[in-house]
Amino acid sequence: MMPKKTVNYNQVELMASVAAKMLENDKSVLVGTGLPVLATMLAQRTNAPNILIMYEAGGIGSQASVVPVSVGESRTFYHGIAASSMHDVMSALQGGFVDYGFLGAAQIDMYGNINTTVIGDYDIPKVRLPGSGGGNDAGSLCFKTIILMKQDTKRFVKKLDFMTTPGYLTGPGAREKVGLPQNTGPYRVISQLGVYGFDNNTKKMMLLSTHPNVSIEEIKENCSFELTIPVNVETSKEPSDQELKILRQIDPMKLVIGK
Amino acid sequence: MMPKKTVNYNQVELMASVAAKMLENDKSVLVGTGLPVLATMLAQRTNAPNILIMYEAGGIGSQASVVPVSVGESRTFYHGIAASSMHDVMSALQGGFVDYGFLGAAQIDMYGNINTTVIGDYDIPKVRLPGSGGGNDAGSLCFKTIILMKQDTKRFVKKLDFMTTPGYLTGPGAREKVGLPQNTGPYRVISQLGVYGFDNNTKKMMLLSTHPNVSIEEIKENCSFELTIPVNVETSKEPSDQELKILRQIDPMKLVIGK
Amino acid sequence: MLKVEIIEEGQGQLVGFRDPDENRSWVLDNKSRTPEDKRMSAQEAVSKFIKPGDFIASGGFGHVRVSMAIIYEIIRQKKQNLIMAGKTAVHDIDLLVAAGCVDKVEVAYSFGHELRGLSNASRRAVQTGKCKVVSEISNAAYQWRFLAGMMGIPFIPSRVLLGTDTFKKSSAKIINCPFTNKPLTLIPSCNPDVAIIHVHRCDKYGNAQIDGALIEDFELSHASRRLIVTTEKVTPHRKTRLKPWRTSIPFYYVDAVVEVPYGAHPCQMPMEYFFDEDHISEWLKLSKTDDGVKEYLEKYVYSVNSFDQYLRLIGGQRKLNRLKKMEMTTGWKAEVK
Amino acid sequence: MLKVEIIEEGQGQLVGFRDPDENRSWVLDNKSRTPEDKRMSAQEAVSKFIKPGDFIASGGFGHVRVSMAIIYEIIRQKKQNLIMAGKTAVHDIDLLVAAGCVDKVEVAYSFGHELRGLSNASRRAVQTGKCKVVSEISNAAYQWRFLAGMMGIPFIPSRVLLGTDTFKKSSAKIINCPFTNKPLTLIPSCNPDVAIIHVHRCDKYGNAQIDGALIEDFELSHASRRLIVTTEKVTPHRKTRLKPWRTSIPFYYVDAVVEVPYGAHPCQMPMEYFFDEDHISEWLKLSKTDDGVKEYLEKYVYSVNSFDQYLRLIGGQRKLNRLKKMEMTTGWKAEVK
Repeated sequence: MMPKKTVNYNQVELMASVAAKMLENDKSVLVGTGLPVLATMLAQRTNAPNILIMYEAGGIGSQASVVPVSVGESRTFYHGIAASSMHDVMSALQGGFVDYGFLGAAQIDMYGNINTTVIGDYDIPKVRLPGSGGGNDAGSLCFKTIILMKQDTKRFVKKLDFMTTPGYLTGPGAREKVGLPQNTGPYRVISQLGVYGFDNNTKKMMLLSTHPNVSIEEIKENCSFELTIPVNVETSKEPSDQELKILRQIDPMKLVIGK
Repeated sequence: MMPKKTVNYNQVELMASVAAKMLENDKSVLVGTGLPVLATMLAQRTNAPNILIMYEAGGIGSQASVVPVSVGESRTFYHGIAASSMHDVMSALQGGFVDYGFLGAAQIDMYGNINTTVIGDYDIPKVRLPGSGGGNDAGSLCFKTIILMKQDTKRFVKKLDFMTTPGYLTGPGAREKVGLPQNTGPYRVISQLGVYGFDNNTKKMMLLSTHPNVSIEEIKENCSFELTIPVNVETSKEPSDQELKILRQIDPMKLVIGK
Repeated sequence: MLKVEIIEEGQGQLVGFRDPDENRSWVLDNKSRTPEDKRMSAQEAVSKFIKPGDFIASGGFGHVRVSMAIIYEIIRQKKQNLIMAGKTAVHDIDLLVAAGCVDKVEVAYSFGHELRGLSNASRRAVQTGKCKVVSEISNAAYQWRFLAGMMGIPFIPSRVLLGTDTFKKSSAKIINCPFTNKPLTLIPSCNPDVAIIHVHRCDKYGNAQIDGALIEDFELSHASRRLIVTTEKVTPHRKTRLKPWRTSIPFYYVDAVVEVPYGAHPCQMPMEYFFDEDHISEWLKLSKTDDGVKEYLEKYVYSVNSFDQYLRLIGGQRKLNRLKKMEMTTGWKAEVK
Repeated sequence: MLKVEIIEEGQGQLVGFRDPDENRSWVLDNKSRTPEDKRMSAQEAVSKFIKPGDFIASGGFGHVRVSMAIIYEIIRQKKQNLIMAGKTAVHDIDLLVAAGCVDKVEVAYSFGHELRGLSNASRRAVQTGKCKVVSEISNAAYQWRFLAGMMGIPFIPSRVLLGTDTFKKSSAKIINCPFTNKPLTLIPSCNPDVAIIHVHRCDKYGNAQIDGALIEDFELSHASRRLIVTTEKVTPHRKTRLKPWRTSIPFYYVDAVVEVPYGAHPCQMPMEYFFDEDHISEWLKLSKTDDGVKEYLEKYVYSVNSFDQYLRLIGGQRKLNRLKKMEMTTGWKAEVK
């Protein structure tokens, strides 16, 4: 759902801008192709010039001027810190060297658990999706994961068709109980409608901000589970002209932004 | 004990020559510095030109013209196949890519178990030796290990002060029972007096050949355990002039051969 | 003494797993330590080393440094009932499933084309039951399967998969760790029957160099039983010996060396040539229907005899020069090499 | 379901082991992801990062590529009660034990000088109880301790140590494998407090390149809590970015960058300079007695302020040039680089 009044940006640009602002400088982030890399490269050019970009196939610290098309391609290590291996990057991830991780999802539940494997019955799927990829790894091992996804009632669901990647599982303490590393889990969810965090006590998804021109009603209408909605909800910042300019520079073919 | 009549070689040269002849062409061998590398480089220049030399620190397929001083030094990968890592070489070893391995020892027992850790009591040692090094790894994982060591009653012992590296442990089936890889174990022992193998049924050490001018009596006098002595015992071949020439070429400083 | 227990076992099929002793014995009997001239054609390599029912794994990652020359040859030879490692397998697996060569997959990432969207053909095959997903896993866990396979050990512990359906459909197990007493995932090793890896240069014996990230090809090449290396060019053996630290795949892991310039097309060869987006798009469009799949395979695979002929069909040297130029201008410059 | 049991536990002291969660949390709090100028003197690096009681590990192997500049500095600063990884530790551990800095060792290979014979000083210290061997291990198992440490997992399975006294004195455990039901050694991970690694070149942030075999320094550098890198030279940052595949230690693992030309002397720096056999011999002779040890340390360590002064004592540039020449002529030729 697009913002109602005419704006000079699209949903992808808005989400990239919102995500970029979440990244802190001097932190590391595991990035996948598409929106995550767009957001991270924007952050690298604005609020987080020292952000350490890691790609799962081995590219570390890329200074590419244009978004890589694939997680494994040569721009992921262009003028980089290292061009090593998945073993190296995944070990760094498991060892605690990666602060942020981005995830996409086809379905999410109130605890931030996500599905990227299958829609419908597992054995006779309605839609077979690509599976975990590095998603389960990022969701298990990054200190803070940020989920970027479209929001509607079929995607923000009460019960996932398949739990590919762990969020907070069944609630407080559940991650630690199954053996996942301490102090990890979903940090933010960014949809085309708003930004969500997780309540510290319940680990349930909580609205943090609505995007410009989006009402809380719309947020609720597009969510199948009960969303925690605090008294004060902010409005997400619109992307600045400068940000939009940068986004269009780093994605000149509009591969991610869309045409 | 030196051969009694005057010969144009010393014990090290004799042992290197005997060991070299055991190596087959087109096989791989894990080599340590000293006598093993001398023997292997001799084999590389005589009966086994394609022998694949592996050093535990990562040097593979070296074509050095002179013996390396250390297992990790640059000559271990001089014009080599790879200069990688201990992880790589030890993985190849564990994965079954290494046919032969050389071991040295301070003590050996009748099952080919060896000690390179301590002489005397473990806690208050008479002599503290270097420990396993890569010895336990080679002895556990190579298909065939060749042990090169001095022989006397204090070295060929009934009971080791410490079992650093497994031979056949307590006899047939014992290696497999403790979980060591199948079809591995000591293949030959070469001392300054003779060459030994292991009886297939008992896994006990068995005399195969005596070195030139060494009597079976001498062999027995210099061994504290009961040695299997078959009816037919061969005499080890003396190093040829050509072999001696090569040995002195590859060890021009006589670092291994001795002065 | 702490008690160790198996807390849970994944119910996925355990594919590509070998008892380490059994694999050692296979290696002893079958992997030659002799430096032999292993150069052969793609046709010979595939017919010699890929058998029906084999478990195969493809090097590179997604659309990057994939040995497409061998993928096309497998299709041309109509190999069947292959099981494939879906280790971020994209274009390769899509084609192999579409062509009916692969009918079982262990999935970390498959049936997608990253940014370019979902695969049409292989997804359809899964949704209609023609291709079966035998188990699920993650990317990290998959490459650790190869690490364990390379190391000759039955498993690698890890902290992924825990608490999810991905674990339930995997072939991993969860125990409580004997050192920490916390739950820990044990990821079973994998020694594929055949791996297919495209490299920048390789000598006739198989000593191979890769530029840029190794991705998981160091582990995969060392873990595989048979290894087909395709290479942009065959370099003199003496030259590979001059910089032994650049060799990431030594010859004794390699069974076939196939010289195929542009052998990754339409995928990217880092610092050599860019993705051929036109060709990938053509496939993505045609693969929307079974008829389209047939049309594609007929045109680009069955009716050509070699990769050279295929390269002429996709636009020949002119197109390839453009892809080379794109790779240099969109990222790497010639001086960097 | 198969029953898993701990079959046997080694009785050696478990040193350098961290619960992976505890280590992650330490890494989060202490390892900066900021590219900062980390250049400092050996003196500063040692005083800042090495504390009494620390578990330390030295890179390289035997007399090859060891950061002797830091070893001498540790002695000069009279650090005490250090525990050391005897991972084919030779000259370094011999000096540190002789000087009374290290009094506990986990031994894979220690107290020897490879071909040059047994160590006199450190052996004496063990035989008289001044230095205690807290556990035994093998070379393969030791580097896998670092691999597990780097991977953030509590152990790596292996098939070494089984059936021996080395196992009994180790900190490993044997279980029956949940996949094969065969006995399997579990080697505990190791995250040393400090590692000390000498490299060929490194930029000011710590992005380091090593020529030749990496030995176990890839794993060790990634596993260590603190990492002091000494380097033959500091190279411009932009230059290290041009060949990112040559960087084996990225900056975020590094805490100090110390520029020390000839910093491995009297050890070999592969393709740079040869072993100084004269100096090693001098030490081996002097270290036969406690008085000789004192004499050596007084002359080469306590009475000099820096590694430069030490280099003058051992023969200065003339000697160093000879060692450079020897390395080139005995093996590598300049053109190879």
